[in-house]
Amino acid sequence: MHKDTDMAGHAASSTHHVVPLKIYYAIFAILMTLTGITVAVAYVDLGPLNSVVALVIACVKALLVVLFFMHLKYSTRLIKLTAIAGLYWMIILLALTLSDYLTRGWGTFGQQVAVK
Amino acid sequence: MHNHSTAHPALAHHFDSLDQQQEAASLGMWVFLLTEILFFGGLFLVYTIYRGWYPQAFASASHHLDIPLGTINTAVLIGSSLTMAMAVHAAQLNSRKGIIVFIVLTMVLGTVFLGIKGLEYSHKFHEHLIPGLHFEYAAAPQFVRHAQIFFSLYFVMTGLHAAHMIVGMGLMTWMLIWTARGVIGNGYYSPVEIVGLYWHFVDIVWIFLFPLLYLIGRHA
Amino acid sequence: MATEFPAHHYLNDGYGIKSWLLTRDHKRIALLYLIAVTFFFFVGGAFAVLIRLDLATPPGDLVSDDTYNQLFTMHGVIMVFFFLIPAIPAILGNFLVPLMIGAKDLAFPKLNLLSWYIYIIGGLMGVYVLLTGGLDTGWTMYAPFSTRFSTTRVVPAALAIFVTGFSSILTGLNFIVTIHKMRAPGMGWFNMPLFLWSTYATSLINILGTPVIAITALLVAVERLFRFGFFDPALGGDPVLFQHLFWFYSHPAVYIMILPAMGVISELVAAFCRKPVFGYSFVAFSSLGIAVLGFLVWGHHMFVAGQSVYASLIFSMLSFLVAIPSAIKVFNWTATMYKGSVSWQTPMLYAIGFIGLFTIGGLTGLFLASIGVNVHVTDTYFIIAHFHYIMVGGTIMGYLGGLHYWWPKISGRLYPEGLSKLSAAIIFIGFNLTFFPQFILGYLGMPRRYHAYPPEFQVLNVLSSAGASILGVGYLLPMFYLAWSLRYGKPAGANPWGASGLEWTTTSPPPTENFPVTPTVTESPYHYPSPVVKHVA
Amino acid sequence: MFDIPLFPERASTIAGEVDALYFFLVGLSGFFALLIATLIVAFAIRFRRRHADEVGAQVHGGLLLEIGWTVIPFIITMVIFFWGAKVYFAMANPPDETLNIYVVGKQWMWKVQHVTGQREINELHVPVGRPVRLIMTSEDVIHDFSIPAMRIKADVIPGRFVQIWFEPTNAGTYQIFCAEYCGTQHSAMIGRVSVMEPAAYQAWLSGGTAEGSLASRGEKLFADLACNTCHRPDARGRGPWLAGVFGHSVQLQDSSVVTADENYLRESIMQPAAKVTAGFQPVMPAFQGLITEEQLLALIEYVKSLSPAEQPQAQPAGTQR
Repeated sequence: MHKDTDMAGHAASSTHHVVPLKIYYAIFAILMTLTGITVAVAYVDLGPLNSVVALVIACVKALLVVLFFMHLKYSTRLIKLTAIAGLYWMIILLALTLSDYLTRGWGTFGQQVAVK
Repeated sequence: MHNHSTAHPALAHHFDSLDQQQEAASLGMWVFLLTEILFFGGLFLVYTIYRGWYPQAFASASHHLDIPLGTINTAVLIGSSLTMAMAVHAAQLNSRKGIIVFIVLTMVLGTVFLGIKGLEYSHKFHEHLIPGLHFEYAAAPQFVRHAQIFFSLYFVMTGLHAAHMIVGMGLMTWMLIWTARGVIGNGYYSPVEIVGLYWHFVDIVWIFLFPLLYLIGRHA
Repeated sequence: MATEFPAHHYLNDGYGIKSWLLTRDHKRIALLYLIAVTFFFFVGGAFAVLIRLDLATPPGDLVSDDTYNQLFTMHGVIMVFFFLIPAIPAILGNFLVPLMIGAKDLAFPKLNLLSWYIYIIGGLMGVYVLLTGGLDTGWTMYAPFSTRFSTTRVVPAALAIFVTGFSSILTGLNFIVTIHKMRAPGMGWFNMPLFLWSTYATSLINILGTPVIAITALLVAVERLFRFGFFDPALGGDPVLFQHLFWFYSHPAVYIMILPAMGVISELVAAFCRKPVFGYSFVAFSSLGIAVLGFLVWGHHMFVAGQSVYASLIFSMLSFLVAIPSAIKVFNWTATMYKGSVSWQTPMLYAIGFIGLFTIGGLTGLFLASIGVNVHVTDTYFIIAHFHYIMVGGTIMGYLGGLHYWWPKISGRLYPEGLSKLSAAIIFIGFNLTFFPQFILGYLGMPRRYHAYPPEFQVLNVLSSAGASILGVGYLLPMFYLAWSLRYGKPAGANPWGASGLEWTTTSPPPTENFPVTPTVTESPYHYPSPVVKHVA
Repeated sequence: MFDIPLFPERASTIAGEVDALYFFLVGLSGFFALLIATLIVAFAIRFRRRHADEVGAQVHGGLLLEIGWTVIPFIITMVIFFWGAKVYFAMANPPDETLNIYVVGKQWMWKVQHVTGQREINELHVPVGRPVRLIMTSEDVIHDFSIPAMRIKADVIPGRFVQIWFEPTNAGTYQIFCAEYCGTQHSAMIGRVSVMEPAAYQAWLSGGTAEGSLASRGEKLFADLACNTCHRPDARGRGPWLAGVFGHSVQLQDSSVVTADENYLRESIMQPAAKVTAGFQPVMPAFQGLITEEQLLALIEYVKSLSPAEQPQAQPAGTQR
């Protein structure tokens, strides 16, 4: 008895989708493997890439949890949009604050003292 | 699936159908998680800034965290996410027994995680690594000040994470009671589903905390 | 001819104290908020009066400097967190969102009641702070003053803000889910009253911004209690980081305060011109635009705070962009009046006052977005004047306008028209007299939060103080005549204004379930002549 | 009594530029505020409701108008943005040659330290016509050094230096305010700038001080604190020799490069481990909490005074050795 123009429709509603247990087991196995990899890779010297690799692996793991354990893959557009909004605002918070921190060292305009 | 003309016992008076009610609950939890993302987002921002300012102190301080314990905890928490997903699965299939078994399993794993976390905290206490309180950092005295920032973040981030887990386990206890009483079942399972969403979110927070806190500069 | 009071309505559906304190009816919860928020409004207002009295003389003879610092701090904390942020959403929003979309209640009625209790707990913590030593950090609580130097009750105050934040988060969450999931048949997004668009946009800010202030307040409390280093430079922290986190919420919070008022004004202008709002979709999307852009501009509070000059430039440019959706709204309201049937009833007077004062507030925002001028006027009375034009000239005008407009719906009775017009006029005059001189003081350089000031600023300060006392009278009047009307006002009937909108199709006051049968919507919310009951008087 | 100031004095080169933009904004705001006010009042009268059942014209909108009042404000705001940015550019960029003066804020006073050795409290003497650069820090909380007549202002932050500059154009005295709330006596943290004609300023300078220049005080401190046992010109020093460091780039242990400005020198004294010069060990003790802000200023000024070609010697007036 309600209308929601921004929903894909009830057929895709998360409340009805039953994910086969096999998929859960597979995701669990991948998550454990990635945990192992992230620990192992920490001991390899990749220079500044260490942090990048650790974060990429963490993002992949988080994505797997969100898509499968949290059923986002099977959810409505509205819920997908909600999840993306969280990511987007988090990026705003980080990016605009970093726009201050990353440029503080630049000094004032053209004030950078001549190098050498 | 549901017959709209005979009201389901779990249907609240202001909803037209159980579908509408369950969708509202699920959307409500996602919106709440949106809030949680920004809540932890503030902490991750503070972390990012100071790690950028004091990379060596952070790497040095990170060496005082216990990787085996952290790794075990990561595995335990991911395992609890699996059992939580299976509890929701059981709920979808209207298996009360399944709900109870898997929620209890999830709570056991959650308790193991908190136990290990408590063990780590007590190690830090004995190693004088609590900032602001007899903090000692003889290994690399030049980092004593900035290592305290690391440990401040460590305790606040993991502490708030643990607090979320305790809340989650409280909610699960509630789910057990509701399931035992028969409130949940017969096609009504959105409380279990949204508690599951919350628990998985808490798991995701840890997935980021683990590498950011435990695994800095380990190759050095 | 005489309008009958309905036999059954939400107000007489149970009389005991329990029927109120345990109610899940959104309309009763709205009234619970009305009582609590009004209490805090007058507490905050009393502080404002004391501040202005003290500033009537250059040395500030009324109170000591410590007391003065506590007065402006508590004025700010109470007005921002306990009045402006909850006022329109929690009172009018709670009352109207289900009525306007044709629902029986909000999606989560128990959560709604919980929000009110959280608000009350936060408020009691605020009162506790007041009674046990106060707070002198300014509502901004800048570190390291708040985390180390202040000798007042910073930790309970920070926790009060932390707790109260969850009240607005949960209210916002409730509105978002309700608007998505509970609309009556036929009520598409573009059949929604504009008040709902602005409430939706406000709720977005609430759920996205409030958690950041919550964690920031928590970090302040932790740093102060345990000497954990986050913001204090003595511990290796950066006080500017606190400001980033603080303003990430607190700038959008300005839009939490003004957006609902803008929604109210859209309703008032339409109802009292009996005309659809000009450019409906532009007004609707400008609300969302403000909510989204509002998150990108917080750095304009920090142009002199030691932020990088490059970041300042970025924030300055983004700040100008927010001016555009605000301008769109003002122009569309004005255009709505063209060829309308403009009534001069009290709510419309507030709407006209709002448009004028908000225009000034918005235009002076351009001064602040522009870095070259901002450096000179920031931290002066120019800022004070600017944001009071938005908060008082905007939000409170919108709030009072909305309260008068929906009062017949809320109470079922009419308020005295003559007295209400008089108080609207007093408020308008008192407001301008209070705050316009402060623009001049600000450009002269008088810093904000000064207990004592150089004698050459006295004349302008006296004008401002005189205005404040007029404004105070203007705010007291409605409280009395609205209370009076509860008993003695004429029964209003379902639709005393001849307005359109679902809320006017049900009785005044509405029944507990809002509508006898779930309405089906077939028309835009601003269809005139109103398809519903005609004006009866 | 009727001598009410409505506009601030204008005493620096930048003040005119700020005021020009301000007047433009006042004009613009006046125009739009009057436009809106006139329209709403005129519509309210012209289209007032004449009988109870009257309704307005059912007009829904006009795309051209909407585009118009979206695009025109956008253009106007971008003009203001670029104008404001231009003024700010001038404000943030001190000229190459400036008279440098150190300012330390503390609850609730301004301590001014001239390079030539003079110290003042809540007073600042500067000459007309010479760009002045204030290098400022705070001992406790955040303060804000504001001179309305010069149209400049900056938060003074503990733990680092911030700078502002201005070039006074008129002799006279002007208000200094603390513009960032800093506690009990915030409103008492005020002072005066005395802008003096160059001759008068020279006379004031020669009033002199017994302690010698700031750099010479720094040199003495450099020896007292035994800095010179490690920071020495010969190869036996465990720390880098500091002559000519200031204003140049320094290579760090992690092979990044920083510019040795005042903030870098401050950090390297207070928290030496934060940025260690390549080729040296992090053996220097942290002086955080051991020296005052004023001693720190003296040390920095001494390091700045060391020019690369010369042997250690305090620059302008190295009298005490």
